[in-house]
Amino acid sequence: MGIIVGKETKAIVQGITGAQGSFHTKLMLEYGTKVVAGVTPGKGGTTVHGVPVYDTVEEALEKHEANASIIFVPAPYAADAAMEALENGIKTIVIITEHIPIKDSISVMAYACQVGATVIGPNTPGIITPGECKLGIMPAHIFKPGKVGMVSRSGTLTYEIAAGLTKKQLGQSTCIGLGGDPIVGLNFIEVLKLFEKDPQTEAVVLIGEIGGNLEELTAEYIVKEKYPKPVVAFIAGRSAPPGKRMGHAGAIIMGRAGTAETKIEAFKKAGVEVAEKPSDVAAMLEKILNDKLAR
Amino acid sequence: MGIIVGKETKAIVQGITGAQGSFHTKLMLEYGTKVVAGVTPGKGGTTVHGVPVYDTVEEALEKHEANASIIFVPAPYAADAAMEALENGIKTIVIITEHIPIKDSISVMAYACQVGATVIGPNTPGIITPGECKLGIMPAHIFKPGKVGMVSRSGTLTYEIAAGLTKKQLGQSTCIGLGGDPIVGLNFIEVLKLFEKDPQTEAVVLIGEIGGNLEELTAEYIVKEKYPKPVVAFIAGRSAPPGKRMGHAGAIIMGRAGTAETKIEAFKKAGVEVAEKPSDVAAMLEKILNDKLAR
Amino acid sequence: MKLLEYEAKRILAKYGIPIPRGGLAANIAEAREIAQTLKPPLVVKAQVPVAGRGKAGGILFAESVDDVEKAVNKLFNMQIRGIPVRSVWIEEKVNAKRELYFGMTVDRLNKTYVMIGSTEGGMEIEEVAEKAPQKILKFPVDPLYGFRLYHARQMAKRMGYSGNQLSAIANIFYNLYRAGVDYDAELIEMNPLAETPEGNFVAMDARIIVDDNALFRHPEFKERPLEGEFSPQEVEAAKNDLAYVKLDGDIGVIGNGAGLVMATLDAIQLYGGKPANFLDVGGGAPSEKIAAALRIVLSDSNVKALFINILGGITRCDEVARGILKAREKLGIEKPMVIRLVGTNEEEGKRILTEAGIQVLDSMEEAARQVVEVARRL
Amino acid sequence: MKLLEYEAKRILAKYGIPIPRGGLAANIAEAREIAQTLKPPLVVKAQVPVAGRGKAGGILFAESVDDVEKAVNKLFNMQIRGIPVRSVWIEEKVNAKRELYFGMTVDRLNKTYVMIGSTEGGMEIEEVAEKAPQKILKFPVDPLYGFRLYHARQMAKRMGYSGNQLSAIANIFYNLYRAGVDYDAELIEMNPLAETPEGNFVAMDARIIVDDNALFRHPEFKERPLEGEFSPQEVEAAKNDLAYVKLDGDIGVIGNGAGLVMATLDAIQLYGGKPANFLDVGGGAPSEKIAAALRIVLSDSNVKALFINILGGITRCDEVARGILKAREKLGIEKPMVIRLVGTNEEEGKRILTEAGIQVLDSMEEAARQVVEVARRL
Repeated sequence: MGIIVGKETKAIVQGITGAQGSFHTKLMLEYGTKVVAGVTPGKGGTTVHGVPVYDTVEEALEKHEANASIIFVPAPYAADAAMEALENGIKTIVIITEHIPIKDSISVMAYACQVGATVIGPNTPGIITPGECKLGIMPAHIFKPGKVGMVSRSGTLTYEIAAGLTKKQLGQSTCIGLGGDPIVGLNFIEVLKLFEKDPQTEAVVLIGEIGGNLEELTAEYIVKEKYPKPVVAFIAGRSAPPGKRMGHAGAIIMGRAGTAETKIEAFKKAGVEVAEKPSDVAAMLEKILNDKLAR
Repeated sequence: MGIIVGKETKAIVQGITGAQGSFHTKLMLEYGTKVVAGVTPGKGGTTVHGVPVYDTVEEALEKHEANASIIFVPAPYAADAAMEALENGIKTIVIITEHIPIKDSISVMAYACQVGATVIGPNTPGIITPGECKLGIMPAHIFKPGKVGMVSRSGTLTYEIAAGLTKKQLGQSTCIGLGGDPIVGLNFIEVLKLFEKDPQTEAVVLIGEIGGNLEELTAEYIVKEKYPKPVVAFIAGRSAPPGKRMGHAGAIIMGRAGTAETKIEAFKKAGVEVAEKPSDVAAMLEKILNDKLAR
Repeated sequence: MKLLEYEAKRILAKYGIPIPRGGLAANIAEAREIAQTLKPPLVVKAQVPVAGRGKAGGILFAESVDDVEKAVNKLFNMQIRGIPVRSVWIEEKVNAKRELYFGMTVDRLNKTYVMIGSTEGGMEIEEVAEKAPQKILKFPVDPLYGFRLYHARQMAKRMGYSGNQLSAIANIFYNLYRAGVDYDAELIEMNPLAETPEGNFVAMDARIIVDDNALFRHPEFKERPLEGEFSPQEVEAAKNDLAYVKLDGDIGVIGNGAGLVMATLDAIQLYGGKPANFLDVGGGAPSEKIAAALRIVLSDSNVKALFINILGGITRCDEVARGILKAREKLGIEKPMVIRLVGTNEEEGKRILTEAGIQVLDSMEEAARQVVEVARRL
Repeated sequence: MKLLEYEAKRILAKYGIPIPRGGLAANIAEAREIAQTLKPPLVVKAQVPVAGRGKAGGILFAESVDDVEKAVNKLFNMQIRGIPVRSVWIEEKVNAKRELYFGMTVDRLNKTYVMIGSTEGGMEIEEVAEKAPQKILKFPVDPLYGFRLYHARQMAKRMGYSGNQLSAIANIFYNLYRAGVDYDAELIEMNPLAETPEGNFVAMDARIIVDDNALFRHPEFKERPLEGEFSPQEVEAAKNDLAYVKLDGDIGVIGNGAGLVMATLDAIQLYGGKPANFLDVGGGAPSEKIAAALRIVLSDSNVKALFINILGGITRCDEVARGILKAREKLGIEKPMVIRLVGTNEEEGKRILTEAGIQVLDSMEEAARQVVEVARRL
């Protein structure tokens, strides 16, 4: 089980012949992900780690059945690659590429919405349902199957916290990196809805950061919908000075909303436990799940 | 009865304060068309022939109920006016304006298709359901209620033939000018489908012209669907020399397809009677309807 | 508006599409100068806005600068379909292993643009389209998201290209689309698009027709001279926003609406007459426009008689009547006129003309019969 | 990339938005020359890419050319938020009856652009947004069909305009959107947009931030000097495609991923330390980039100790390890380093560093604690 990807996922890799695409195709295959084909324009007819490569998505899908795509295409062409996958009927798209222009991402999300597809990213480590399917670039060994759902705006910070969970034998149902860009496909609220319906998921870890107000809106959602599963949050950027730009637009502080303080405050008000440092998450979760068991 | 417009039509006029918009608003009101409001940016608060004018469609619809719009806005702004009407939920749009760039019309038609609206035109005389509603610029006195549906790519030629019908006491259910541009909303086939379902319509007059291949495709449709109502066609441009441009892009002859000969041949093959001159249409139709009565 | 080959090629080059090295010359001196900078063999091409230029002898080959001079001399003394050659484009001859076709035009049925490709391009493309339509690849463009690079690759793939050629030709297709949309093209095409023995692609010939209705967005074409491309009457008509086409008969025709004017020509021909022109005054013409229409039609000396056929919708009959009187007064028209006038403000229009002693008919076919009769008697 | 006021204003003017008459001066002579062509009263504005320039004294008024000279002298001897003034924009003072706000930015929730307007613009717009949000009009843009003139009119209408003013201000809104989209703006705004006593509109101040990720589409900004806007370290970081922000502590920080680096800073602060910088090497950094990161962080003389926190996903630990060794060798680094390295190719990375005698930790928090301890002891 888990959400979005699992044993039934059959993926194509767009940009498979590039250094990152090829490297992570190997790792995904090793993990057991069903990678059925690759696409790189002009490289049709070759293979990468045994995976046949095609010039177009259309052609790949004529020869293979697939229901997901992971994109490693360079930023100027990545949005186009996503559109190609969407137009050809692929309903789950993971965009690893970073530095995609905002304008391009806006088009991709509008198209995805129109055709009813799920986009994860861009600028994301991807998604993993441990033991079933990894559609991403996360180091697999830090994850193990279990009952904690994870959703995060930050890549490496997710690994940090996932590693902590795994060390305490708290496995994960599915871990999703939403992506660090201002415009991304899936958001916290949509993922919370999916985790709610997933029987395997018993608790959720939510990793936010400064910038934007999606964490605040998520807190509102949790209150309003009386979200039934326990949520533990961590927010990065407590020490960030206001107005300074931290790495990408996703971290611009906009007015008073968007600071770590407003986000932490909003979650606490919503009854969500907020961890002070990454390693606290596992401990807090352990307690919550034990208490739940005791009840 | 009739199709698309009738007693229930409540229209706004976009571009109502211009010379054409104002003149034809008067004529439409005199005909009995329910014109509930006008829109001209910057002229909000005035009135034209007693019709209140607003700056935006949004505002007009806050104050009045309307389900149709007729557009007299100058060409560079006309597509935008159509989008405004569509976005505000109006489902029947008649675009009188001519000389709208093809690129703009393409956008309008895509949007209309997405929201499920009917666009008549651009570059059309509009639509009239005699005795009920005139949403257009046609001289009203040449039409009278009856059982002949008319659909045409040409404006004035429609009046010519309608006048001939009326003189012979053959009234019309609804007359539609599709518009003379390469890109128009409604096409022959869509109108034939509507006439098929309209109990008032007993026969159809179809007026085509050289250029494009919509007449040929319509003939195919008539054959394939065994179109149940009698159709009489007239095609303008028999005497046109090949390759010459006759007034607008709609009349460029493209290869062998698109000449008067190919269109006439296609219709004859489909069992459609084709008139040699405009005045023949009424005579042919009279005979068909009398034969039908006799049977 | 039909652009000339060199204009179309310069636009293509601006969008990164390879074109042969070349230059434009309006006289011998310029031609020699350009030829000196190029590597023979060369091609000298008459710049006229008509199709079938090659078959009409408008394209010549040259091995040297002197050859170029001879070719240019020949072309400058030539008319192609009645159009004098005023400039030539001189370019390096492309060695084509294969001649492809690629273009974009308007897809009426799907209400969008359509991309068209074929591996059997060249002068016979129309024949291919008719006899072997399966060799023509048509790709309608999504009106919301446009023609994207991957669509271009899909087409290239279906046309049999792969490897480095796939990306090269897909980029050309994609850039042609971009140029077409940016320039509001009704038609933009490369025919032939050459594939060289080395496997590269070069646009050997190019054609662009800009949507006349979108010219307001392209002020760069505003001052483009129409002379040479059109007859004096056509130029005058364009200036007055009238649609005029010269034909070879003797009955001048003025009407409102392309369909009605075409049906008017058909009727004249049906009764054995020969129309001298097509002239559509369009919708809602004011009296000045009617007067201009009369002036243009009468400036053709072949015209023996005039047929004015107006069925008023957005056009008002009273305006038309005033325009006729204005023109008659100013031009001192003596040639016989047959006038048919019905529709919006019909009574007022008829009153104006009748008071001025001009007879007005109600039936277009009766009027057509009369004008044919009048012209025959002259 | 933050554009300067004069750059933003010139873009606005190109899109037909009225701006005050003015010119750019880099020295007194230029300033006098420009001032002579303008009608006083004038405004002299320091061109620095920071907000709050007015409150910091960067905007001066002048009634004469001599006044302008004085103002320019003053500004050229001034630093605004640590940035020296290198050029000034001199313009005619606008008499504003009312100060509006209008801008466009990115709407994360709706995944599109959003247009923002307010009739209470000016320096206090942020306060208005917080205290009276109902006075701020937000209009999300349809991602497929864009922000159209009629949307601009709807906004203008809601902001209380009608008649001739409606069209005038709607055109400004619409053109601002067009400029924003064409220039890939993350933010484009006019604040204030002045309404004059005559009822006209003029953009008194303008700001544009271009999406850094879209700069490849805007080669005109490629050669734009970054000096003056950023510290030397920030300039160097930008050149190496690294995200660097200078802070005021003494522990140099390098990590991969903005979130992880932020959490690293948070952890250092939690244990009582003070980070000297934020430096994110991004995903998949090769060893050269790691070496560049070390060079940049160490060029800040405040740095006492270094904390490298890498959790490899797309980034490979072996590449990081090689980069560290490369930089150590080249720079002769002597300052203490605490390294935490786990994830993709972790074993290989650890082996490389261990063999070179560098200790590697597994826990980020343990590492943070150690580096704070180390820095405190120095």
